[in-house]
Amino acid sequence: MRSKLNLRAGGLLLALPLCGCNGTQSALHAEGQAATALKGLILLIVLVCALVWIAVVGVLFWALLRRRTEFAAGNKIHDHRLRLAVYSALAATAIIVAGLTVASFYATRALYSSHPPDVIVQAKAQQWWWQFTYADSENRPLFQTANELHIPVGKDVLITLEALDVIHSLWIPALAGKQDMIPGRRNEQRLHAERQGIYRGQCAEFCGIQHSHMALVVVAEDEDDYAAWLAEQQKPAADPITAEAEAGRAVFLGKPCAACHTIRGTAAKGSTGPDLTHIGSRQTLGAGLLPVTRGSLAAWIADPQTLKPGNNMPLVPLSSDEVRQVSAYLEGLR
Amino acid sequence: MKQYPVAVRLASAAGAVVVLAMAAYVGWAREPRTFRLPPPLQAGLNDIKLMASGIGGAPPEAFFAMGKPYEAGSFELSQGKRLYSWFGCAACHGDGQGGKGPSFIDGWWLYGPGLVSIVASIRDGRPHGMPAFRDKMTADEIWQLAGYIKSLGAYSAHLSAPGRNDDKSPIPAENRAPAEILFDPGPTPHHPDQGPTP
Amino acid sequence: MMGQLLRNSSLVLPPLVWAVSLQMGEIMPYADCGRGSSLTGWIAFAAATFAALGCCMLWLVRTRSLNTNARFVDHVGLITGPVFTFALLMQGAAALLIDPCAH
Amino acid sequence: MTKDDPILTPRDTDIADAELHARLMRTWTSPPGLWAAIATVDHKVIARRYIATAFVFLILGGILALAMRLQLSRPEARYISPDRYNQIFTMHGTNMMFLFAVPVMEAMAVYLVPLMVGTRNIAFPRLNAFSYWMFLGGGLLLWLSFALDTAPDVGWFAYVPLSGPEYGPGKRADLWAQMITFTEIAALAVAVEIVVTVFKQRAPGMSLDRVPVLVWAMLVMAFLVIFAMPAIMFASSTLILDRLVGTQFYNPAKGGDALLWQHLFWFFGHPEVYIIFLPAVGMVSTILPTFVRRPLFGYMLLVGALIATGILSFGLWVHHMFVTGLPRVGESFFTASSMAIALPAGAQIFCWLATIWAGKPVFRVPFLFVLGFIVTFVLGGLTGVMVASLPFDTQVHDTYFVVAHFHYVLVGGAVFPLLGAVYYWFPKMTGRMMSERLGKLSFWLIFAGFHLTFFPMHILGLIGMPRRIYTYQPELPWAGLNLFVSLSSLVLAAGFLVFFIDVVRSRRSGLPAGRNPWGASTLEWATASPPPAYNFAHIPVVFSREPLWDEKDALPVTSGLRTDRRELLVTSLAAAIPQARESVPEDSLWPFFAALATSAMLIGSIFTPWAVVWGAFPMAVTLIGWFWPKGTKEEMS
Repeated sequence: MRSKLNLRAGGLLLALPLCGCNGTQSALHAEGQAATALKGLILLIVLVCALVWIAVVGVLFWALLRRRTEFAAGNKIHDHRLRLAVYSALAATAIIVAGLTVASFYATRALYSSHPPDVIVQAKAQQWWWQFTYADSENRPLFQTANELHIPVGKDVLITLEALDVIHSLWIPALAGKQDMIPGRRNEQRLHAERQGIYRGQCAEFCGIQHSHMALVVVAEDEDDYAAWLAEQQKPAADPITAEAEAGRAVFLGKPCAACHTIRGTAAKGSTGPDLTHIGSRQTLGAGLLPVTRGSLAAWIADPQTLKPGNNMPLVPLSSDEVRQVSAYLEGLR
Repeated sequence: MKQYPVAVRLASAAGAVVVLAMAAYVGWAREPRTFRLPPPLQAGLNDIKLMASGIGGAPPEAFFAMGKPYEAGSFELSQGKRLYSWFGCAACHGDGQGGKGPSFIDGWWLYGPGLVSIVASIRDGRPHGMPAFRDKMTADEIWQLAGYIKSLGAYSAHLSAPGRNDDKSPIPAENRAPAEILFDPGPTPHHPDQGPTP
Repeated sequence: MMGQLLRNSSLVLPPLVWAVSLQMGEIMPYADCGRGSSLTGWIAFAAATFAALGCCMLWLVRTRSLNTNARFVDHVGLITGPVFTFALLMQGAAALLIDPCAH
Repeated sequence: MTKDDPILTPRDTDIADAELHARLMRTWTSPPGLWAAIATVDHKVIARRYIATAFVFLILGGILALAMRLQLSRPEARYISPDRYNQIFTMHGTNMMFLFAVPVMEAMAVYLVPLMVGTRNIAFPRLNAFSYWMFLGGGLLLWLSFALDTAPDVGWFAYVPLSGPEYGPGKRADLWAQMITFTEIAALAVAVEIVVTVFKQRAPGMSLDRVPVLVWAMLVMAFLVIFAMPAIMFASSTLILDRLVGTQFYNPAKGGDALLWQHLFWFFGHPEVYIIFLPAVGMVSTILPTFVRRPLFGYMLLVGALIATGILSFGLWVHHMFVTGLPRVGESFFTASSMAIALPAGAQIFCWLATIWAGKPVFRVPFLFVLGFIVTFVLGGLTGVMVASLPFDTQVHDTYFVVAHFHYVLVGGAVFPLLGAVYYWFPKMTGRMMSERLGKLSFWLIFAGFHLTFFPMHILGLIGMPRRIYTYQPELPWAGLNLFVSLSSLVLAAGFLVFFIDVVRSRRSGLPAGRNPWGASTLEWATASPPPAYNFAHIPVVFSREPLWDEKDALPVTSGLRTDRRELLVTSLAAAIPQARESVPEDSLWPFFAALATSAMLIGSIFTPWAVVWGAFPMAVTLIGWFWPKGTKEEMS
């Protein structure tokens, strides 16, 4: 009973406006093929288990509160009936459990497909952000992006999963279950979004101090938008249009920023941090931490260790003017 | 109050001493992690008093006030190790055995083995190609990096050292004192006064 | 003597084959995926058969003597055996239903 | 059987009770004083110490839990820094598993098993003392490290490479690994003692089918410890080697494997759950019949279920690794085994329900905890079915759903019965009753607080909240439920506070209990409360499963043991037929010194591998002292 009530409470909670800027992150809000299959299984098992729980607790209360005619310990007929009841309850348990087991095997089947995927994206997780590499049809890498995955709706997308430092786990509950990313191994995850939307995902395996702030955004869009996005991302970075942004580029290239970050089309070719070629077009900064605005870019550059304590971006000493200039430049990288 | 025999009193005193000693030891090995140093300490760390020759000097008061973390704290040392790769030190110094720049593990320090000298070298640069990192790194980052470089050239393994990397590395892990293993004095012996202090 | 041996072996058979099948389930899918065979399933069902056989055998050879301890041990075997048989049947179902290449 | 001269050796035959008591007390009690308290090998004293220490760790771990709830009560809170939070959740898990749950269950076994099988001390009593000191050393080590900000911060599972040399700087992970070694040594020692006590020291007549269910549960638990713990010892030792010496067990770049750690850890980690849970099954099966005034229904089924669960628990570990990318078929084999656990678990529940059905319930506090256990554990078991399902688990793995699930199983399934057991056996251990009024208050607070705290976590997990996060962002829809959970945790804490107040109060001024205040059926109630140092004046003889109910007038006893030295009766494994009298070790300080030497070696080996070499010498000295032959007194008869 409790489970049911709470399920309803969970449903109510879901009805609240969660589809804000960060997208949904809930196993019960399924928008992908796998997640829908999983949601069906979850509801089935929860329902069956809730019924079992109600039955057991009901019997317990009945047994506690029933009127006792006489004290019948050691009563042979009584014991025989009890034994029969226990064994039939056991048989029922076996049948229910077998049913749920087979149901979960069928669901496991639904998660796997041997068809060749339509899109392959390479994901590499590191402390505490995600790197995605898109490739062309010959599997040559086209471009890299970070913390934001774009996928076409209605297509099979294969994500290859690798970890560069410790174990991480890619989890986008609205689209699919999670899959670990383990150093020295290569795993795979299939995504198949059924509807357009923005879905939030998060690292699910404890990966160190900023495990809490290792989110990503999945943008599921229709074929045309996706193609347009791909075309846009392949271009090198736009040249700055304002003087301030121009100065920002100079600061970026002159300071150690360029040692860790790449901006295609410039001399910045570092590979330690995320590729910033089109940072201005992304939804979030710092792996889902902040929306990309000029103000948040400036705040992040000025003091990354206060916003995300322990993250791997070292504080680079910049004057306030320099911070303004760099943030203007980065914001313009759409 | 029950009067315990002498042996018992001695034993309990010994037990208390053991517990206190454990506490003191762990206290000494204490490794708090700070990710962002307050600005006054940052400024204080820059306050090194270098000898006129640019070799050797006294660390600033802030360094002592913080409990000398950059020599003994393994977290700071491992941060230094990361900074070593992030700021491209390997471009000239390789994995520590040198390249265009000098080696850190050959038992020879051009500007002396002191931490302050190393900090000064990183911060202000040195002739013949060592650039200044003053504007690229914060003071505590420079100290972290210096601490790591010093531990890299140490002759005996120190308790606080970054562990080995999870990749193929040609030099032994820092906690095994690579300088001790790799250093080959060759025909001319190294200068004991210039050797790194362990 | 022979009866004792039979009883003991039918006692340990279900857990033993269950453990073997569990290990095979970790090893064989790689081979099955490469060759398109379904050895994993065969092993699991064979193990289930052995486990069931163990239970039946124990039922047949269980002692009817007055030795309460021996009867007790037989009882334990008769209670635990079916659990392992059940697990093995489910394992066989898994191998039938799921592609060995799935990761 | 014996060649002693029957006239010259003093036996317990034909002596008046008072005289016998005086003589046995002379032989069995330890002298007063601290030194002697350290030297004691009385299983009851050591077990009480063990239990008290474990409960202290429970309080400390509970405080950590409240700290975490404070930090999570609102989004992006900054009460606790992320570094500290990671230490706190690691400490909470490690502390609760290794310093509370397993030790307290083993300690209950150390107290109860010898009494329930009717013997005078546990087997290998000095090893028992050694075990306690090792446990204490491990606990102190961990908590000292926490007090000094060097506590492990890699989770109680310490997955490599996060805990490995490159990503775990400092001594934090080493401290974790060595603390594991401390507690594993302690646990293994107790496990061996329990197995031998149950196999060889049962009262005459206590054949296998008359062994109390609690003793069966403890026996199965001991076997689980013996088979599971070596895996984690190997894991933690190789982790230390990787970190300190430069081996490459877990380094994929040089041919190691990060997944190996998870296999080793969970091969121990899953049976660990049953190491904690099976003793609770035993406690419930012992408490329940007392309060429904009827023998346990389905004794055979319960014992079979215990054994089946014990064996099956070694084939479940991969269900902690469902999303690591192993072949789905292989993983599904573990789904099958995990689901099969529902059968023995169901059998246990049904037997208890049948017992209640056929009995006449008396609603006292221990019984309330048992009822709370059934309600809670069934729910936890059902969510266990859920996480056993591979596809279900891909969504809830590493989320708050799992947090909710294992708290239902561990708190609902083990702590509730444990609290019931404390209420139940407190009179036996101290001679005083606990308060019925405070007990009911604490039960309802704990029961309500527990469900209000942990039930919402199921929903939090399903709506996407991962585990082990120190904060979450305000845009996410988790803030309301988290605040609710944090507030509810205060109710739970209040319940535990009432419980501890009751313990302290009753210890000083509870009503005197008498021999058998609950009218229970098992042998521990056949002796005084608290039991004298020698447990039983005469070793009882057992003719049924409920000796105190079936032999209402006078328990049959055997005699012939010597009174001038510590002796107990050794019986045969299956039928418990007397085989020999064996003398039992006297009090000794050597176990304490051996534990000190071992601790020094283990702590030293965090810092240098040479500690293993040099630390071996003091250990050898203490072991030689420990096993030095001491003349006739230690001879076997």
